[in-house]
Amino acid sequence: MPTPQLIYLLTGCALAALGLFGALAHVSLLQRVMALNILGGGVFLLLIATAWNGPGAPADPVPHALVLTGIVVAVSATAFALALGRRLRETRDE
Amino acid sequence: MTDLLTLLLVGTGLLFYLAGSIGLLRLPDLYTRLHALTKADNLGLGLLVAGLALQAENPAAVLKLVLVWLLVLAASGTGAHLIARRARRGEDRP
Amino acid sequence: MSNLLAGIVALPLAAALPTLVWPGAGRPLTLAAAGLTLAATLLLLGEVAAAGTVTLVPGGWTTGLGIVLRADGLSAVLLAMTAMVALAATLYAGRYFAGDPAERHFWPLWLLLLTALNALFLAADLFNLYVTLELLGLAAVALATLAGTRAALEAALRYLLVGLLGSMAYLAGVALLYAAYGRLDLAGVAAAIGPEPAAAAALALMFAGLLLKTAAFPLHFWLPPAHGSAPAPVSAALSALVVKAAFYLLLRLWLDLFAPVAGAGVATLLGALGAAAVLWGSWQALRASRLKLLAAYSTVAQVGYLLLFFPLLAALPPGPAREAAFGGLVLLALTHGFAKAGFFLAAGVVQRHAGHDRIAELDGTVQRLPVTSFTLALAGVALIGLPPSGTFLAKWQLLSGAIGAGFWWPVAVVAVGTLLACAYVFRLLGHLFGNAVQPAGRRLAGEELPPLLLALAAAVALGLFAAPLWDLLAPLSAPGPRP
Amino acid sequence: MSGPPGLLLDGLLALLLLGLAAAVITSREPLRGVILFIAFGLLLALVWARLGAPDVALAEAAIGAGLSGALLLAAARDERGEAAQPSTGRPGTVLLALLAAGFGLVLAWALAASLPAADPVRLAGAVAEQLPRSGVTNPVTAVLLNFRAYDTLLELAVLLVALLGINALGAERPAYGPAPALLSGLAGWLVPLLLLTGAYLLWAGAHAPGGAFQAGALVAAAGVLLRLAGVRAAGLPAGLPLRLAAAGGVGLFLAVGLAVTLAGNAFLQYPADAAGLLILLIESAAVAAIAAALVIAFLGGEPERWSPPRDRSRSGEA
Repeated sequence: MPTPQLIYLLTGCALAALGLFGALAHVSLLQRVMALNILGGGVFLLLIATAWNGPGAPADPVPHALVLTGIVVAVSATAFALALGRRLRETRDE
Repeated sequence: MTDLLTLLLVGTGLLFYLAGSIGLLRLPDLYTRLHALTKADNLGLGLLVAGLALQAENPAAVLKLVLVWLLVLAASGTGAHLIARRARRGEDRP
Repeated sequence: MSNLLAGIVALPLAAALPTLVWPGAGRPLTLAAAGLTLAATLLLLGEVAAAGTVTLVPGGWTTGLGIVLRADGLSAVLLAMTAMVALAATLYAGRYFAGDPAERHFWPLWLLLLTALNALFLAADLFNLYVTLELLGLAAVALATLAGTRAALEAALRYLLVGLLGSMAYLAGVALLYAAYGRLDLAGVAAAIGPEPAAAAALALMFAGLLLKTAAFPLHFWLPPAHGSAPAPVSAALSALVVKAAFYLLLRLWLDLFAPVAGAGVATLLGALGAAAVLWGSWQALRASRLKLLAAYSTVAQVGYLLLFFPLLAALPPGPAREAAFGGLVLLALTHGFAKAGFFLAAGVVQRHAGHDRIAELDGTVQRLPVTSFTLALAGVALIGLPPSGTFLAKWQLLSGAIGAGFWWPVAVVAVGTLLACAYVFRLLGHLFGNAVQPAGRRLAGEELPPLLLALAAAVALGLFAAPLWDLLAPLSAPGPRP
Repeated sequence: MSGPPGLLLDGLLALLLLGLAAAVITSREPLRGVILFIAFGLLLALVWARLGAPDVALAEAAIGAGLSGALLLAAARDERGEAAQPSTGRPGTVLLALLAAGFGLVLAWALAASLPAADPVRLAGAVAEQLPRSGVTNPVTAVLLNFRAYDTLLELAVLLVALLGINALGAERPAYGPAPALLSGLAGWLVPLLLLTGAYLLWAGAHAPGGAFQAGALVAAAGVLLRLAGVRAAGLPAGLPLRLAAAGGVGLFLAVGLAVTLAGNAFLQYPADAAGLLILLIESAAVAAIAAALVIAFLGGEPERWSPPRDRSRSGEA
């Protein structure tokens, strides 16, 4: 396995683990949402690093498309979660 | 010859970045930090762009590089202005 | 190739758009779309009964490059159940939301939820399944917030975060499988998969994610508050359909994809979780003080029964005994879908009539709401598993299979769970059919019929007319890749 | 670029990513965490570029770091003044850390066992083979809008659900006060530039990195900038046109997908000679829908312009 791929695969695993920990350990919504995004980033990194075929060689485009989809899904979920959090805070204040 | 000039320009640019970063970390208050950051970064980026422009393959690439620099100039200038303004207003309030 | 499969997804999706552009047209459009979707799923059921499986690759590409949509007996019956429950809940929701400012938000989200369910039951591609899971999760949470109370919003937020975590675990499994086998279509991966670390890890991650979404014990903590505080038609869909969709995917992956890796240990673990869920869920349902909370805990228990089938199926070799057990499992899922939807809708009627759903204060409801009280009794019969309900037949298959295979612990769990179910249902009925006189509440003509029909389907129709189900499902009970 | 200097860059990027992720997760102050998260997203975009995924890099910078960042900043602003809750030291933290570490190790173990033996071509071969029939030459766009177009259709539906869910939660945030002249001035010439770049990315997506999602994010960024510069409407149209734009992404996609079935094709099977044009058409509608959804996400609730009173009374709800 080429070294850059190895580096990024390991980083992906570590990011996923960090994100999972953050998502479970936190109470603050903001940090939970960011942790879930980091978890997602780690999983995306696994996909993109797997698709890499060395410098200069064309990469596998399918994981790229999957990750693009994943990014849009992630921002949708982030936006909705933050709006829900805002509404919940307003209800608490009432 | 061009390569040497590129090396010189990029090297100087990096020095400005280094100085800006040290300034950001070491200077005493927000205004001087902003000063270090924006001024050094804008000049540093300008030198980088000039150095890279010498290596560009066609005029279009040079144009793109210059555009990048101009955009960063405008954005960081405005950003610094907003941050400083905000901080000033914060001080005015008792 | 059958574009009918795409049509079943496209119908509710296409109807969602005008309901959001012209909010006033929500109710008639949704009713029309729900009716047409039901017709389409029945058509598909006919095609599947004739041909076995129906597939479609949108775009017309080769399998592997394109996404595969695929319907077999299992997906077809679940689609039909979904369409029927959805139609009844749509009828009900038209009355429930009338005059409510949340109505204009309800219709498009409701149709998008139905889109997600249909898409999930038809998807035969690992990544497409991820997208449908996310679509389903977000739509479900958005609908759950429509109640607008603080409790509902808190439960919805937790539901959302739990769902996202589950999807991410699932997606991590997909990444591992693509890295190892280079395919995303179920059949392609299933053909390549072997007892290897990548497959085992993907199994662990995907099952963990799906168990979280199915609310399997001890990952059920988010379900009762979310299902208990959502608007009644939404609760019905969440308990009857959304949880079932995650369970369906679990079953599908276990049968079609992970057969070479998932040994008896995995099945036993799932069964053990199921046993714990049956006991814990039933006990909590018995202690629940609110009607909708009772229904939600009962869902936790019913998911447990579904999981109890896994060790049994794993122990039975392909053949008539396994086919019988598999049919029982699907019948239980279907019956619970109808019964729980009917129960939640009826609970909504009671809640709106009385202004609350505290069980202890519902004495004598039968005098004001005879039809709804009868509906709750019928749905209760189906939840307990008394004859002639579909649950009775299903539990019968579970018990006879378990005794035949020499499994005694599921028998004990089913016996205790059924006793507890009797207790929580009769405790409720004792109050409803009590002698006290309830003050006259809000008149709710027209809301009582849809839940009654659902409960009748669960308690009578599915039990008496379930035989064709076994013919439809027989070829699916064996594990392994499908053509 | 490979060899030692390249490796140094990779190692540095990896360490920075991990450090930033850890800092985001352990940060006690919401605003600080968000800023670190934005830096994390930008670095991740660099990694995508480094791994030969420029389309993903653009999307990550624009959406993952940019718009998510703007959403998070706005949320952090709402939360200002609230006491930060202690995050570590709760009972079970050690257990959670073990669980998370186990998760990471399982991933690494599975990949270490499977990758050396796996065929590195995967689906890339099939994509390369069918690319000439897809109507575009950028393989990522071909996968997104043709080979796996059905995924993208449902993904637009996900975005729509998020928008509807946000709308259902309540009204938009109060608008910001008048902006300093300098910001308004910047917005004045940056907004047209953003729109121009968006249009370029949409067009270029057929043959070069770019496409509907990157373009939509840039158009949305223009809306966010307008809002920050004190334009209350954030560039959104009012009433019916806004709702049509929001629904149009899925709507046109679905219409094209269903229309081709009338000619006996499979759902979403574009005629080969019209594929390029149809993809551009679908993407154009998608850009408007994505931009509308993301701007509304930034407003944090249903915009006043979604259904103006005049419009509302006409549609029959009192």
